[in-house]
Amino acid sequence: MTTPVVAPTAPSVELRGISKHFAATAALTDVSMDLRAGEIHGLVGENGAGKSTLVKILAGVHQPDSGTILLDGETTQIHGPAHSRSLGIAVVHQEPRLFPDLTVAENVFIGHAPSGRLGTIDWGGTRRAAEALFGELDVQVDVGAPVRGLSMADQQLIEIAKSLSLDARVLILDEPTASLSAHEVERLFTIVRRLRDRGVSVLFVSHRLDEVFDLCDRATVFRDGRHVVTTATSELTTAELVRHMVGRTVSLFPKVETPMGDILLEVRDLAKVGVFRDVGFSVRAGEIVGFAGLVGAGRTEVARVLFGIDQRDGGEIWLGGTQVNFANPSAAMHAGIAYLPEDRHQEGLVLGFSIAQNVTLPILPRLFPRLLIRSSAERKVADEHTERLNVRMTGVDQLVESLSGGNQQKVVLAKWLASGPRVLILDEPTRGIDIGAKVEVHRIISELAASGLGIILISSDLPEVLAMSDRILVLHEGRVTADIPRDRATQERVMFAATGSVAGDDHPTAGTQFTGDVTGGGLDG
Amino acid sequence: MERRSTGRLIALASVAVLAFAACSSGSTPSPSAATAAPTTAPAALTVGYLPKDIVNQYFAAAKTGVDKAAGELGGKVIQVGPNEAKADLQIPFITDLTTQKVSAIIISADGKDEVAPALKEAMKAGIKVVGFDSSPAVGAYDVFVNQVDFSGVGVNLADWACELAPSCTGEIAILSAAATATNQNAWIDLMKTTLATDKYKNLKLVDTVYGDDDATKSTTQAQALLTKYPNLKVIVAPTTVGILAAAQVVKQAGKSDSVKVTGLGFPHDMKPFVEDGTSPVYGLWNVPDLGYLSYQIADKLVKGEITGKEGETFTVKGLNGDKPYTIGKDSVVILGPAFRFDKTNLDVYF
Amino acid sequence: MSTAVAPANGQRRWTRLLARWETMLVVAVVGLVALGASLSPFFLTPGNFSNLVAALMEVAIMALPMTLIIVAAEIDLSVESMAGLASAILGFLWAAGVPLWTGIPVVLVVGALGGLMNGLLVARGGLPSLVVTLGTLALFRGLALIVLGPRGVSNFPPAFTELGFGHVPGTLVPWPFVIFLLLAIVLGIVLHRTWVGRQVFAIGKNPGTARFSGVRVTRVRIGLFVLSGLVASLAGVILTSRLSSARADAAQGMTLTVVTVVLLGGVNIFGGSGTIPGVVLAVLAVAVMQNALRLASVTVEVQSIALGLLLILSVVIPTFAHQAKSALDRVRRRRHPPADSIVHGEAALS
Amino acid sequence: MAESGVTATVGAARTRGQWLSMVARQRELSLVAIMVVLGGLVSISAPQFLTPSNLSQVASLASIIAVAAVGQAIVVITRNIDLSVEATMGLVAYCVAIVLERHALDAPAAITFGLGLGLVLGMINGVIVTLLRVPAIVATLGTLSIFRGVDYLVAGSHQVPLAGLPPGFTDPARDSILGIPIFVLVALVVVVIGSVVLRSTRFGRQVYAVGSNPEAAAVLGIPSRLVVFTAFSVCGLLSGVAGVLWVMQFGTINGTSATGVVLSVVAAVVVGGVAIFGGSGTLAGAALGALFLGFIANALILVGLSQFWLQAIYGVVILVAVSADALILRRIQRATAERRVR
Repeated sequence: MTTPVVAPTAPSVELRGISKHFAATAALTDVSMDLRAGEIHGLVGENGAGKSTLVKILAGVHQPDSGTILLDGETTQIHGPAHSRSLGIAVVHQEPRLFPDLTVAENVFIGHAPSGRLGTIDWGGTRRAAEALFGELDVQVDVGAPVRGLSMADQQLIEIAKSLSLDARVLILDEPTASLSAHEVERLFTIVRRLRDRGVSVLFVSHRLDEVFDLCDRATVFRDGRHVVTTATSELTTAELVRHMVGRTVSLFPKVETPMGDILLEVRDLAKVGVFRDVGFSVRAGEIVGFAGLVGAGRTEVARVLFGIDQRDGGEIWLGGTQVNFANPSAAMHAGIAYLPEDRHQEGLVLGFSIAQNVTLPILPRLFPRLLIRSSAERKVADEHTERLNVRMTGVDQLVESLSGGNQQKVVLAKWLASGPRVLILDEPTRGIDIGAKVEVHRIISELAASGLGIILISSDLPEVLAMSDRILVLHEGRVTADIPRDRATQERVMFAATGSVAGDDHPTAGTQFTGDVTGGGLDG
Repeated sequence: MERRSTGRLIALASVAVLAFAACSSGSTPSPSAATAAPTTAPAALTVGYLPKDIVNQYFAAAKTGVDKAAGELGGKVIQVGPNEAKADLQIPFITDLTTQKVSAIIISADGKDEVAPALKEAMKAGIKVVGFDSSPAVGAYDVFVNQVDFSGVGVNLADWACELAPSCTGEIAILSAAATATNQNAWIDLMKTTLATDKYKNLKLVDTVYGDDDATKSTTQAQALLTKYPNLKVIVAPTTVGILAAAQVVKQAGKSDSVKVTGLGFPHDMKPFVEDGTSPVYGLWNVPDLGYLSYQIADKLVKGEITGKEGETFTVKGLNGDKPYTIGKDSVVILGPAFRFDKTNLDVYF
Repeated sequence: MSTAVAPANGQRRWTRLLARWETMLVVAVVGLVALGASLSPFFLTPGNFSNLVAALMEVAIMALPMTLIIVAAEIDLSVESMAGLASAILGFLWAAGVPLWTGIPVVLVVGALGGLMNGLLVARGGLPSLVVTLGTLALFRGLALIVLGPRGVSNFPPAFTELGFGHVPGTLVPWPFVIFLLLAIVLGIVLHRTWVGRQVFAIGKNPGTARFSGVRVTRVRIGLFVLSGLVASLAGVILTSRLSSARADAAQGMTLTVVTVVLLGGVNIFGGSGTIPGVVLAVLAVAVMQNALRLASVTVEVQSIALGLLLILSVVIPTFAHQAKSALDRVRRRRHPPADSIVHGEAALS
Repeated sequence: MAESGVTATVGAARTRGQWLSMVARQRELSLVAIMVVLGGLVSISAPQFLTPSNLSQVASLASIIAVAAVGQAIVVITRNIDLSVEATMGLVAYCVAIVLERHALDAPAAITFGLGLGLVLGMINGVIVTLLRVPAIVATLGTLSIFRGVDYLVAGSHQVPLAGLPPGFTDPARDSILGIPIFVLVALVVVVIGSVVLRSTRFGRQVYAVGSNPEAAAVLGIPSRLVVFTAFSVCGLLSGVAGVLWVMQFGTINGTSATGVVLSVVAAVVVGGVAIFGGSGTLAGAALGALFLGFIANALILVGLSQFWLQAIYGVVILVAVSADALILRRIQRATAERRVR
């Protein structure tokens, strides 16, 4: 399976025929790969390819259903996180788990701080040890300062220092760059390379292919929980890698072609300091505009401004020919904009409420101008929209928390349809819901478009964006780097644009700027 | 880990309960607990005793007199009352006593106007109301038993201050109860008028502060006085809480020789300070007698022997040298003069 | 800590248990009435019931807006001081010759402004309401003392006193109780029957979703604090009238009772659930208990112990019922997992 | 290039947030500074203010609150609160006084008994919060009225007078060692020991961890409930100490002793810069907060400003303190946000 490779050293971690199932779903099927001392090994793949499951198995969170793990040639069972740590495996997560009020040094050594006489913590020692660690990483941090106020990137460095303090032989970086700026990424890489040179074997899980090429000695591709290929990055081109990753056709509901109406929403030179700028595009009635890009590229942030949650720092928003400026979501709602947020539980639903109560929450004032709620009327509205989306439920009085993820998402959709919007913004509408529900949601989306709504579809699931969108807007580091019409949209094109390296003929719309710098790229999950 | 800690918690908890029992056994049984539910129909005389608050030992002392009288006359006493001297807390007890159709209520009012409406209701319901210590508004009681001749106290306070200040000269200050307290204010006014007279011209009243009859506040205020007036000679505290606090502060500040304390206080509290010369002279009326007289009057009112009209007279054996009391203006009866405590009568104790 | 939002998945059972909680309260009230009747022959007299409620009305009235505030996962500790400030200002104005029909509106406006101050600091300033209202608890009381000082103002016209102490003509129903009932009905409808109330619940359960659903979270929060301040000042006016005297220390220490009553009414301290009927029942329960114990001459200390125990039990019982329930669920889920877990498992993949 | 890039970024990244968080961490200093300035201003109009006798009196009184505030701070750092402290103090104070008056125990034994009782009451809170899962604010609101009720029950209308205490028992309230009042020394010892424990022991760090990020604490396998229970127990113990000091300070003890103190204690904690939502704050800060409030009280009386202003000023101080905390926190976070993608 594994192709012969340059690196001479013996495998420090070897996986043989690992399989893992969650109930009916197969997460990993007969996966074999190896990780060598002193190499950086890239692990890439789409949503649901099984990367995280593999990481969790190594971290001791999950136990494989079958297959064996060898550490330095010895068959090993990883019983749990603690055990995994003690075996010298350290995982740095995308979002570090640190104590904001404690100092850097303490966060590094929490749990295993050097203790002086009387078993008290030897702060001098801790501090020196921490400084030494960061010294090795050649990073200057005030180890005496509390973590609160440090950037995500700095916090990751602390996590890495932590793993060093446990002198880990295996360092797993799980999408560490997802929320880092180019500069921070560069710094991270410098450090990871140093670790590699000190003989640590690094597993680098990422969606940003260029990073994989830039950093990794070898790369392994997963697809649908299966091992596709492991090869030296030097023997690969981005195009090949992508083909390995997305070499499948997803059975999505075919988009119905609908006649476009007039321009509903137009955005010019929209800007928010430190987040995005020069964003311009337009959405027509019946049109689905896809927003592709990496996490942190500014897609959600644009949506929040359009919905009046955040305030813009510059630019214009035109809705149906009149310029608008929303002080708050309710203003945006009244103007006919609806926003299905990314985080279903924190922003989409009130879990203690019934389906009906959730559906009517945004429109209560409109529904009951005389303050008093008539539950008959409330139910009627809820029934109407939930039936339209055929939510599977015992009745609208059922509590949403008892619904499956897919049906919960449909309730959120129903809630926004009930507000009778002209423009509907969908932020990751199918994240974390099962294929069946996914297909249904897609059907609903194109039906809505067909009924004359303008739709903005923010999604990190590239096949989805490609299948659903009439036009795809690609954001990269807060700027629109491409505006690709459906007929010319291919995964490669979008992906290149998302990395900032646009193929020549995709001209961004007026007001957007083309940026040549190639940092971060590839798909995002 | 969790399980073990849980076990430990339970263990500790049980220790807790035990040690706790230890405390309560080591201490007094609540006297108020002693007067448990005597709420059978009031054939015999049932009297509600309602002090300003049930934690102040002044009223505990007064109650001994009330109980004595009740014992002699074969009546029943229900003590009720708030644990804070606040009128809004006192009112419900009045209404409840009314509901219970007690024969009479003996009350020291937390606020003369606050309690008036409730007391009037009670009187409408045919209950006799005897005020003592601190008067309800005129018309909200049948008889008010004044513990002492007010003008007398005013003079006394001035005299004692004069006596304690070397050659009746120097700075004196007053530490009173609440700035709203009716009695204290009356006494202080009378004291001031007395000080105005020639005999006291060398006494300089530099300040009047209020300790709200709260040990803590009184202490703080007394300390402030000492700091603020380095050559203060006498602190006059016409309140049992205040005088005790003042005496303690002076003693603790080691100024027992330069600063003297006088006013109204309990022998029970003040004895040591008389002995060590911090407070050689102070006064008080006989508090148990005050309670005793109050009950006697309540009894007479209920039995119709008196009505509370001005000019009525009656005698109470063992009080006022068995001479008759006369009900004065606003149906006020005066217990008698305050008496003076000093080295000569250290044995008098209540 | 206190203002943290409770785990959402617990909410459903919370609400169900609350439904039971009210029934438990009803039982409690009935039980207490029976107890009272057995403890004292006077308990079931008509007059007693008006006394029984009258004693607690200021607390009861302030408990109503407090319910809404706690449902919205905030808290207002400053109500007692606002009531005191109201009383003080009213007295000050009256003493200054301002007629009541001007004074009372002024006082109510002050109350609303004080609430606005709390609201702005909490909703706009993003400060924890626990600390903010702790600050204004001291601040408002201080202002009250500055305005009126230690003196009490008490020469209010009888008509005004009637408002607090009198009864509805021909009945024994005290006016404050009427005000309480009206307010309870209005706020009950607002909280449980109007979309404003629905938004309050939404904010208490999940402020994020509420905001994303176009609920003007800041505005609602500010509104709630304004309401609380306004009603607190109204309570202050009623207290002043019931005591026929205005004092700066009026209503001191009432906040604890208010919060206790609200929690006793089954309102979740973490917000998101609670009912006005529950709180009304809690008011009755507490009023009956205190009255019964007073009539039985059970001393106040026992009452405060009983109150504390009730408060703790009011949380312990539902919590453990809830835990037992979820334990059962876990067992059931282990037997045959519902669709959710599969979905989440899949979600966990990427 | 990369290297310098590395060092540069981190350095640059921190500067702004750094001095702000430094200010945040220097609450103790700012309090001391304010007190010094205040002292100067007051002594202009009231020279007695800065006299040793006055200062030691103020400090002694404040030390009682300070000791209780230290206990409260520990509880607050774990994201809890203990409203029952004043009842604990009152009950301990009375029980100690009464056993002394009835010669049930001699002074040392009585003091030990008092501390033990405080510990036990703290444990009761701890059990209710950790085992019975009652939110701290509700639990301690309940125990506040329970403990106080028991206090009334035990005390009735009895008052233990100074004369009831063994001679010399109250001396520590005015005696001093090397010019430092004994109460102040007690407070200092408590603060020092407490700070060392919080700073340098496993438990101490767990206290902060539990308050700072409960989830992460759980991941690390920190026994949160045991930590919280211990915090409440310590708080009870220190309230017990405060209760004993109370007896020595005021001599006369009845059922109402220490009523209303909880406000000052919590205020001291807030003013001392302990975050009400846990995770941060120092015991020294809490103690200084108590001292600060004590100073203001005394200054007001001496300047002749009516004591009625005290409450209002307390309120303002609390509001200012909490606003300052929030402001600094927000600035730090903005400083971070502005370093995000651009």
